[in-house]
Amino acid sequence: MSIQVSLKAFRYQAGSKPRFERYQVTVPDDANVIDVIEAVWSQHDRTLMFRHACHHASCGTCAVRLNGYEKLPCIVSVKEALAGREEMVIEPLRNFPLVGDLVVEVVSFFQKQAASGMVITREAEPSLDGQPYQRSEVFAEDGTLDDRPYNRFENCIECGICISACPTMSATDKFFGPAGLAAIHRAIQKTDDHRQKSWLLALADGEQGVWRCHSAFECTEACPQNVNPAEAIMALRRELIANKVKKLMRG
Amino acid sequence: MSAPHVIVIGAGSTGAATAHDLALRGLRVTVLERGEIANCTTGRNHCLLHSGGRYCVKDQESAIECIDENMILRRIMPDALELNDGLFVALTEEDLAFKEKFIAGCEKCHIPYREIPVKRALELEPFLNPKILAAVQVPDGVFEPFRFCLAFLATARKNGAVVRTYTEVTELARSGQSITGVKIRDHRTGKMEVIGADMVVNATGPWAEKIAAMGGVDVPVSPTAGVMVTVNKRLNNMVVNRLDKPSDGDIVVPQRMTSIIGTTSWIILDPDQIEIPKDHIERMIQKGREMLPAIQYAVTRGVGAAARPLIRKANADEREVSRTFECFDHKHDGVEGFVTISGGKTTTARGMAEKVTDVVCAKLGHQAECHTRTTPLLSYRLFYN
Amino acid sequence: MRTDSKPRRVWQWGDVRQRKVGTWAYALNRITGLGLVLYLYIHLGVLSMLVGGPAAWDPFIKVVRSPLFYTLDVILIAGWLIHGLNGLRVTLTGIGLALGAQKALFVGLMVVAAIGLIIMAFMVFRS
Amino acid sequence: METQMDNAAARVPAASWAWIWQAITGLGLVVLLALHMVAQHFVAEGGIRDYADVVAYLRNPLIVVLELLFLITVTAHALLGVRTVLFDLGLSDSAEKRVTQALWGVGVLTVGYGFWLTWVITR
Repeated sequence: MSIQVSLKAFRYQAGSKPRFERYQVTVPDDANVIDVIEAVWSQHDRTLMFRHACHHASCGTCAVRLNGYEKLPCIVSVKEALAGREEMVIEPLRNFPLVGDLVVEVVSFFQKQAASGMVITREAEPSLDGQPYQRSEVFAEDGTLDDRPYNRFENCIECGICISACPTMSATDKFFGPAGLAAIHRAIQKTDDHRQKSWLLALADGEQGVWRCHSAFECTEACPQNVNPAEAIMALRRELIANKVKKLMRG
Repeated sequence: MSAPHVIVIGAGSTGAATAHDLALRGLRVTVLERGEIANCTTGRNHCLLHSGGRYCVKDQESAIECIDENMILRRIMPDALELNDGLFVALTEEDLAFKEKFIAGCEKCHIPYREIPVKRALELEPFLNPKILAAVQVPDGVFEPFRFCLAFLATARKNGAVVRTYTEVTELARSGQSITGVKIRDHRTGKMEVIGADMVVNATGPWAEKIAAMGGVDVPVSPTAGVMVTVNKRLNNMVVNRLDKPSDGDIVVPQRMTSIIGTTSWIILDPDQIEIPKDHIERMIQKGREMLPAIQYAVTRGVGAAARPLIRKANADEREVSRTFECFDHKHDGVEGFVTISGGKTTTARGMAEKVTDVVCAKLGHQAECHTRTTPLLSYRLFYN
Repeated sequence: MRTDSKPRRVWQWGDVRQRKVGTWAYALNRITGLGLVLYLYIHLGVLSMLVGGPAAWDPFIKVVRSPLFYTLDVILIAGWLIHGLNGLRVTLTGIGLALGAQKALFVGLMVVAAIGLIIMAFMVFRS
Repeated sequence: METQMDNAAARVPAASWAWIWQAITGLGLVVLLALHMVAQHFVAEGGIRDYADVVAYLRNPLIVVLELLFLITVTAHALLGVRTVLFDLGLSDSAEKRVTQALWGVGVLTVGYGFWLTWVITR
């Protein structure tokens, strides 16, 4: 069954004024919001710029503000988006330079992510179900058997939602931001190298580090992947303060 | 004299890998993509790094391509893969009968395999249907399609390639019987431009026919859609495949915190207009549950469908069509300066790039060898710098 | 490409529309904090009248003892309570305590602030 | 790799002291502000009403110490807060340095003014 959906989308093209445009599109009744955006593109305007790739919350490209709040439209149903309202409102993320329409420039985000050196894959950990991932015997390159733990991609999909939700990021770019600091925290957890660890801690303690966070917790609230960046920031602070106290005690 | 300029249309896996190979061989490269990188066919694929197991019985050419490229990708992008292998599981007596053929196929296509006892398989995969009759392990893997493309493009850019997203090709510029460049619309500014090129590579997957038509030629590519249903729990460590010939809902790919069930297959007319049939979603969940019954307790997180490019062969059912790729030099259609690469899979993107780049270099008289088999790619993050 | 102007970006600190409770806390802390700094310097400035001795100070005190200034006192106390109690939340969570309960903590502390304010206001106007 | 790490670590100064002092002075203020209010209303019986009351109040050396400690703490807390707000505007490195220096100046002047005022009144 198909339904008619009304939406108001933010439009902007370099050299002209930003504006809102209203659309009516037809989508299946079980569609998600990304399907609505795509329908605007295919049914009304092929010049609409929006980001999307995987449609299952893994690529992290499609993040927008839906009815004001940061969401991944690929995992929000039309029904949810229209709960208690006549039309949905779709805007680009905050705190990023605007390229056009719903597309923002995410270069600064990836640079901050790269600062931690955290790679995208993580060693296996207990899954969400509490079932442990078990060690398996897998094939080595030469075809012989090789003992190796399972691995998987990090939970953070680098969608930029936390940056958009963070009030501190609204006025300053000199801050690693929630995802950047969560990545530093993950990188510290992953490494056994003492020097690497203290280097990462110094990074977190630096002028772009954890002390620029003022406890709004919007990142954790908005994160679609339960990364909980705020907790990572506070864990880093606790460790930094504990280290300082220890140093003081030792004189 | 500066190196010849090659335009690559499309920034899916084929376009990205092609840009990398061309740039590595010293050509000047411009990639044009009308939307986001990997926004359709590649982005919404199954994220499966094929071992070739799926094709080793019916489509051995594809199977060999897959296992070769699988082993290469492990070397050149090791940080961007979940390498947990795959299981082919038999649920019925029929499946069990297929096992012999499967193992013979693996041998033939030199795919490493190992039959593991059912008890062991259930230990490795606690959510697997306890009624399975057999399990064979093969080196399947999982990638992240968007970042897969970024890694190729990041490396291409380091080697001088220019990547322009939100830039749509509206026409091919021609002079006599030669394509001399493209006319584009830059959606960022709304401005039209003409970009000249010594060669234009059409790497638009299921849109290959549309772009080829701009050059007045035809390529036999059928857009074929497939549905993926993603559930909100990761129910398997390894890729779980049905030990049978390819069919609907024969695979559950784990990725990050989720499991992705796929897929169906139907031919569509316009890759820009895909309507997902509701019964396909239900069928995915139902078929997935046969292998992993716990799927019934998981919540659907996202449903996606995208068109895949299948090379048309006369009188073949779409499931029977080879998943291999083909490179079309349009000089055979009387048009110079224009090449199409289509078909294939993301797993074989590097191989496709090698083939089309060989063709391009030969046509341009540019002497350079392919080094993409052994050149490690940059981190995908470095695409943004 | 388009970047918001600095004043617009700064305005977003205080723009609590389409934000959750955390930004309310964030904005309140900023506004009360800056208000209290302003008050501190006004207060210190006013105290300079003490240099003029009783002739300067005593008439001023008479002016201050009026309902208008009592109302200003109550606003000041509201600022203290909100800033101080929210500061407690920031400090606790900032060292990793009560992370899961930060929202409840904020709401709870603001209730305490409201009760405290009623009591203090009563005391101010009675004196 | 190692030298790069060393350099980066050397380049980033620990920014934690500002936050830690902000927290310490903040907690200090909870106590001192309460004492400030209590002292003014209860130590000076019936509250400080006129100039004579002020002079009498400040004749107690404990009160003077308390009030000056309060002044130092509140100034530090206030200016650290202003510094944080200004830094969040995204200043350049050199501007951040200038802001810190300027606020140190303001702080010293403020506290100095407090000491001077106390001295004038109690002399």
